[in-house]
Amino acid sequence: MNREPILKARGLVKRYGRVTALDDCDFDLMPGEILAVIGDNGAGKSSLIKALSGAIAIDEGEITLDGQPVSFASPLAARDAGIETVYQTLALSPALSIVENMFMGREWRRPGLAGRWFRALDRDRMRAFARDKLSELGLMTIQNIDQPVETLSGGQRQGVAVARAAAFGSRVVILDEPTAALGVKESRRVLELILDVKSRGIPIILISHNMPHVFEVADRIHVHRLGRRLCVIDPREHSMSDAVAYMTGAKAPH
Amino acid sequence: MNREPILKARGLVKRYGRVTALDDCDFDLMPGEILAVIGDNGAGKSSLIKALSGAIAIDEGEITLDGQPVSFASPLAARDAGIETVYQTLALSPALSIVENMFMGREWRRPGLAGRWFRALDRDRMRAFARDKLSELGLMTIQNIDQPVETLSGGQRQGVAVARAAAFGSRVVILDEPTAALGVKESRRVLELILDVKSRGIPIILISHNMPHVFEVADRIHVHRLGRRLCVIDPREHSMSDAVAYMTGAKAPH
Amino acid sequence: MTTTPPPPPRPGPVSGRGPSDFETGLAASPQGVARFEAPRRTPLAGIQHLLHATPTLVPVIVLALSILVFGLIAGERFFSPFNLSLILQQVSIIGILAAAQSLIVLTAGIDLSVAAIMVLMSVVSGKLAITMGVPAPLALGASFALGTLAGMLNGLMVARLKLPPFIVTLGTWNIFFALNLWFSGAQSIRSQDIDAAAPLLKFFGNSFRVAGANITFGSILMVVIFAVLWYVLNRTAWGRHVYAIGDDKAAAELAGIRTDRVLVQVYALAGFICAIGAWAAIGRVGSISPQSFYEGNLQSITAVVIGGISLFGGRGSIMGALFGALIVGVFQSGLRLAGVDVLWQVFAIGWLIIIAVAIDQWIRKVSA
Amino acid sequence: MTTTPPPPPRPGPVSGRGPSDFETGLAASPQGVARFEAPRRTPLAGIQHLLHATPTLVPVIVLALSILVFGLIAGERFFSPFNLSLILQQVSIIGILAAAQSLIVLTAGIDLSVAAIMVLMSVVSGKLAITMGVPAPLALGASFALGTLAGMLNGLMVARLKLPPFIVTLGTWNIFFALNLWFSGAQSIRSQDIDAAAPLLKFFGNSFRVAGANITFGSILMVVIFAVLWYVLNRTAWGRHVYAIGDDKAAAELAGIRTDRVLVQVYALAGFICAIGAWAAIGRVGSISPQSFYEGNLQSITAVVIGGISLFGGRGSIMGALFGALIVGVFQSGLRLAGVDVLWQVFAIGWLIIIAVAIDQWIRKVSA
Amino acid sequence: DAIGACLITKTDTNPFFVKMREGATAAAAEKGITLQTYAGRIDGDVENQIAAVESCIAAGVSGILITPSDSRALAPAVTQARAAGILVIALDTPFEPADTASATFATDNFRAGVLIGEWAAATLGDAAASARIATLDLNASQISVDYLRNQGFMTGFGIDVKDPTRIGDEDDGRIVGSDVTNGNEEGGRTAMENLLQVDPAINVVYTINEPAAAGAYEALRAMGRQNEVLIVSVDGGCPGVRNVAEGVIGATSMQFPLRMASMGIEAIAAFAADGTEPANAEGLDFFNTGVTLVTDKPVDGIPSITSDEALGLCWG
Ligand SMILES: Nc1ncnc2c1ncn2[C@@H]1O[C@H](COP(=O)(O)OP(=O)(O)OP(=O)(O)O)[C@@H](O)[C@H]1O
Ligand SMILES: Nc1ncnc2c1ncn2[C@@H]1O[C@H](COP(=O)(O)OP(=O)(O)OP(=O)(O)O)[C@@H](O)[C@H]1O
Ligand SMILES: [Mg+2]
Ligand SMILES: [Mg+2]
Repeated sequence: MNREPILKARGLVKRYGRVTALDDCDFDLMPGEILAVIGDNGAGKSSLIKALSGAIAIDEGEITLDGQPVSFASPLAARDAGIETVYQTLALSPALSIVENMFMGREWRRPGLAGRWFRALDRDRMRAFARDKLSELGLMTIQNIDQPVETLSGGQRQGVAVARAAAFGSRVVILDEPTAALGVKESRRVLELILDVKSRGIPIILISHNMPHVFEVADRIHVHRLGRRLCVIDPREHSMSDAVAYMTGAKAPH
Repeated sequence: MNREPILKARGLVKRYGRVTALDDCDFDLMPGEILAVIGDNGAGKSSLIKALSGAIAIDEGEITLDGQPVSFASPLAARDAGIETVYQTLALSPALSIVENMFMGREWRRPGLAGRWFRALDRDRMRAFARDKLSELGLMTIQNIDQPVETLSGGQRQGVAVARAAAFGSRVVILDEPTAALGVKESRRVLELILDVKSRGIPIILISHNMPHVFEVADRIHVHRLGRRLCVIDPREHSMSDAVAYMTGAKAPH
Repeated sequence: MTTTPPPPPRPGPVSGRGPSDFETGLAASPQGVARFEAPRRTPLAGIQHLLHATPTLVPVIVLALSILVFGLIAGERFFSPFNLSLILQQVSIIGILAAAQSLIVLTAGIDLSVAAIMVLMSVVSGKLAITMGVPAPLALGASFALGTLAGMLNGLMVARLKLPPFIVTLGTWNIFFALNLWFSGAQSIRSQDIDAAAPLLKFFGNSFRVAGANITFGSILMVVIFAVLWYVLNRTAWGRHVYAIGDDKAAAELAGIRTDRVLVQVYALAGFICAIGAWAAIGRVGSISPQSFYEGNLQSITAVVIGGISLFGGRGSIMGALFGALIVGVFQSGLRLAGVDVLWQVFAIGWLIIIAVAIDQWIRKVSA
Repeated sequence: MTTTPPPPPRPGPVSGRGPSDFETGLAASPQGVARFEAPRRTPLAGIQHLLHATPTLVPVIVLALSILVFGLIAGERFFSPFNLSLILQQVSIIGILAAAQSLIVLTAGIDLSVAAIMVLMSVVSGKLAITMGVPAPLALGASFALGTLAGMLNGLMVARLKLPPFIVTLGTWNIFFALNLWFSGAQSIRSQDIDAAAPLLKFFGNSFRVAGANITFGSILMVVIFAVLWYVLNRTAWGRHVYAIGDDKAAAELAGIRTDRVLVQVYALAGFICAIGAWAAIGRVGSISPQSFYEGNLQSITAVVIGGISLFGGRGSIMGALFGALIVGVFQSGLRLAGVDVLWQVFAIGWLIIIAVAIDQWIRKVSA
Repeated sequence: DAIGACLITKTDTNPFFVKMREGATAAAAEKGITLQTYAGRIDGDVENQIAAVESCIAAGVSGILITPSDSRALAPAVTQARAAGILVIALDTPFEPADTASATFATDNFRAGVLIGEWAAATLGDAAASARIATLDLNASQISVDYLRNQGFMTGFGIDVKDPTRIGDEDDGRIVGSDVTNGNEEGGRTAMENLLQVDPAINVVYTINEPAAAGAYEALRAMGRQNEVLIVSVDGGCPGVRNVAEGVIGATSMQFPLRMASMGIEAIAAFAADGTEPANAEGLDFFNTGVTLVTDKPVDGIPSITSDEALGLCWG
């Protein structure tokens, strides 16, 4: 573990009025790993990954990607740098179709005049790509790739969001509680997707309250408490009850 | 188990356009028990409890409470009959205070003229009652009982919703995925609340995707699949993997 | 600190009844809430915070400031008790409409038809009492009933047909406007004719003098309406339900509120208030004019908005609308006395709307 | 069916890496989606379903029906190519405003200032070209630039200051109206003067005849604007972003759309379209009147709403607004030719608004 | 085939136009002409009037009677109608230029103003030199009726009006100020109150029309000054005339919408019969349908009729 972190943050601070969501927080993500982030409700996990993905502006601190200092002004900037995020709220547009949601903000234009001058979308190519990606990730049950996202079940929506991140994330994929509202079967599917992404060499940040899931897939666990990183533990060396004790403040890490 | 069910439903049907959410569904809740309802995403669990609590109008079927046929036109009607529900979406008004939310729709008026003629609310009495109930249920961390619900954390909000149901539910308390977004500590607190309500002799319907939780607290488990009750199992006689296999259709119940 | 090792898991198919093993560590976890030291605040942020805690203060301060500024510009003429009471008198009708509008805006609706209902009802009571010779109390009673009905019509379409309030009231605005022209034949009823046949209709035009100020009954009526509504909205269950509906209708429904019924009641009450406003308007204008208050709908919304009531519903105090109406009145009177053209008055009101709401937004930006 | 017993759980502190034991049963679960037989439908529900699948059809059908009905009532005068082309001509300006309005409504906004921008811009180009002698193309260019700027002002306040569009544009409506009166001195510019100094300004008043119909360039302009906007909204990334923002702004933001920038662009584009509308309006009216189109704001909203574009944003086709404008035009023309009083025309439009939206709501009630 | 005619008024909310329509309808019935009537929704509603003209052309009528909402903006549509061989007669409000229409039957609004101005000055006598004058006008747009009446009043009163198409550019010290009323009672009252705040000593009030005058009177009465102020107005509606009788309004200039309408219909009938076009009054670019001063306190040198006589002639 003496490689350089691919994504690193030092001294992040984010305040919401009287609440300090991030309080001098550090963070490291190593290449190729699945890093789980666990912590109580309100510990600041979502704030942390929003800071990393450019969704909120931090008050203090610095972030480096592959050793280069970065400062993302928007989720788009982070995405252009190869960081894909599945937010807790999914960030899908309910009335738009699956394809449109997958390509939102990075649409492909047609080649030649139509694309260059008339900025026409290459809908066929996007459709084919989206279908490929969904199939690749085992989401075969979606029959119509043009159907609006609002007609999908909660599990299918999660699937689309994860598929989008998996398809386009070239450097880092971030998942914020991807299985919160999912059933046993659907959760399992998402975990498989995560392992699949990892097998393609892309590192993943996974936020979850589900300890068995975390201990199943994570390579390292970042324990978040009161807005900062309390410790990083290795799931093979610590028990779930240790992790829970750390994150709830019942026990101090050594 | 040859007592009469306190809440019974037979042949419930609920259609949403092309989707059949409830498809000739039966249901029984015995007095004093915790009944868990499990099933895939979209199996129709929420639809079932919405039908029982008057939140949706069923297309066919009948419901009896304590042997009496009932037909609730609104959640209020069900509530007046003593059925309290914590919906998946919580049903709290963010800008209103904790007390106001707890008493929403069943406010206490002042005694005498002020209450009878001017319909003045008895705010002191409601405040005292709400504080009592929250303390009783261990939600001591809420400092200001008049603070708007939107300033509470997700876990605290769940707590308020559960406290409301526990305080007022006289016949049945229904909880739809009360721990979905909660952390380990917060989930534990909610489970304790549930056991506390049960100890007061009030039967509870608990919907959850968390098998360990379900197997920990439930007396019986209603397995829901494709809009109907597949079977009811006893958690002491079946394993979690059986339950999962039944609800996902991997295995048929005997 | 030493930890007890978790109990060994029970074997196989029969699942454990009790917390999962990994939860044993929970017992010792602290039970308090997290606390952070408050960050140092700039003075500006401090003010922002103070105002955030008491949002109703904002329109009051804006009102006080604008009275002060115009007092300085336009001098003592502006400051005289008489002029201040005159402003009160001039805003009374729009104020009453704003009270009705507030109710609806609090439910996350909007009513483009308030002024149309009011004008129609003043024509109805006038026609009945003066042209048709119906006794004045009866004529007024009829106008109250019809006003309530008109509001209820809006409410039924909003609550039962689930149509957006903007559209419903855009439609009924046209409808009431047409009915008004048809029923009145576009004819005003003269002040003297009202005096002769039904002086009761001009009741709210009466006034008394206190320390140089000339207080009309209409001004008092406006204040009383706001006071009563404030009480109803803040001290009765029904009022809290109105807020709950504006806040999150689906949640209110699930919490056991008959949202549709309350909505219809809100619109009906607004219609009733408009009908009372119609009575007051007869007193204020002196005659009954089917052509007055054409812009009253938008003016009432302006007052509500300047008063800090959120168009998204559920937030703001009805008293804000009173102050909002007064702020507009003070502006108009002040600019008038300072000799500013009507043109630039319109211009100033435009900016006033935007700036007032921008300030409001800025204040609300702090989290509690 | 036999079940393999789950593997014994691993002991103590070191947690297992692999699925929990209870998930072993999953392997055999079916992978298809649930299917239910479709319930039998009443014919009415069948129609409802058909229309639900293709919502743009609704305004088209309403349009066809109203043409038919008025054709029957008002006879062949109504049906003549000349009259039909006349309707097209008459709705062209409100149609163009409705195109601008649609853009904004699709982002879940509303613009009360479109007509005010348009009138202001027609005055600007007229004043520049005729009174100040600026060459006509330059004067038009200036009005386009200023119109875009005016829209951008709205957009900046909506996007950057996060003010509700209703309030921003209520404010700027007043502001633009005042500027218009000030700049024009409330004076119309005469047709003859335009002909003499800058006939280019009246370009869109030109027309040609086809089979008895009299088609003005302005009508064609309107259709072209709608066609271009349809293409932009449906076939370019920017257009899909507009829909995404109206659908769920927060989600669009997180999905990587620069929502604020797109919003400002939408308002600026709307302002630009209003400026084009100003040019067309000069051709249509023949002269430049600072007092015209006072009700254009609400009329454009009416057209958008009748055309089935949701005021909550993100849903509906821009073509709906075109049909919406035409429906209103057909109604007005039909009622006029049938000899109905203006009064009752207003009355009828009021009901038209409500009924059109009620039908739309009814159709959307089916789930897909 | 019956002769067709159109009447297009500014609005149908104003009793003036309502009366005009009644007159036209009666005259048309008498002459066997089929009459279609149109109106804008609010004052200044140019586009609806254009649409109405177009509908009339499409309907193939012989003549159009129109009160233009904007005397310049409607010119092109009217020119088009005349090109189609239709007789277009402007009622009440002249076009600019007036020969846009075939003929104009109108009140001389400037003259109407002059009459009440002269009457007010004569009534005040020597006090006119120190009068405190308020003018209550229509709206911020200053359309032609608005400035013609206002500037006529000032001219009659003996004030230098500077630009005769501009209200408010006068520098005569006797003028306290002006405010807008939208021509209705509510606006009249508020405007009067505002101006009284500027100068409580106001003793002459010009009003754009009688509803505004009624509103102004209420404001004055509320302040107990109704007997010290001279209110003059223009219109001649029956409520206004009754207000003259009761001393609310000192004098008003009466106009004759019924006459305008019936004369218009007659002209169309004549045109349809043999193509004769009506001729304007000599020295004017319109056919003056007359204004008459109505007052119960006549002054020498200004012909007037009493309110009693006027009640027989009034409209609305
Ligand atoms: N937009 C916001 N405005 C104000 N406070 C906020 C905002 N977003 C987050 N917070 C506060 O910041 C703190 C951290 O929130 P955050 O969402 O990061 O927690 P979390 O660890 O993701 O919790 P959870 O597990 O419940 O998702 C909380 O106290 C929360 O109330
Ligand atoms: N208001 C609605 N309109 C249309 N379809 C609906 C509606 N509510 C539920 N459904 C559909 O009915 C089916 C059952 O939904 P329900 O919410 O009852 O499932 P659930 O078992 O509670 O799922 P979850 O575990 O995800 O909460 C789903 O297919 C869902 O899409
Ligand atoms: Mg979170
Ligand atoms: Mg559910």
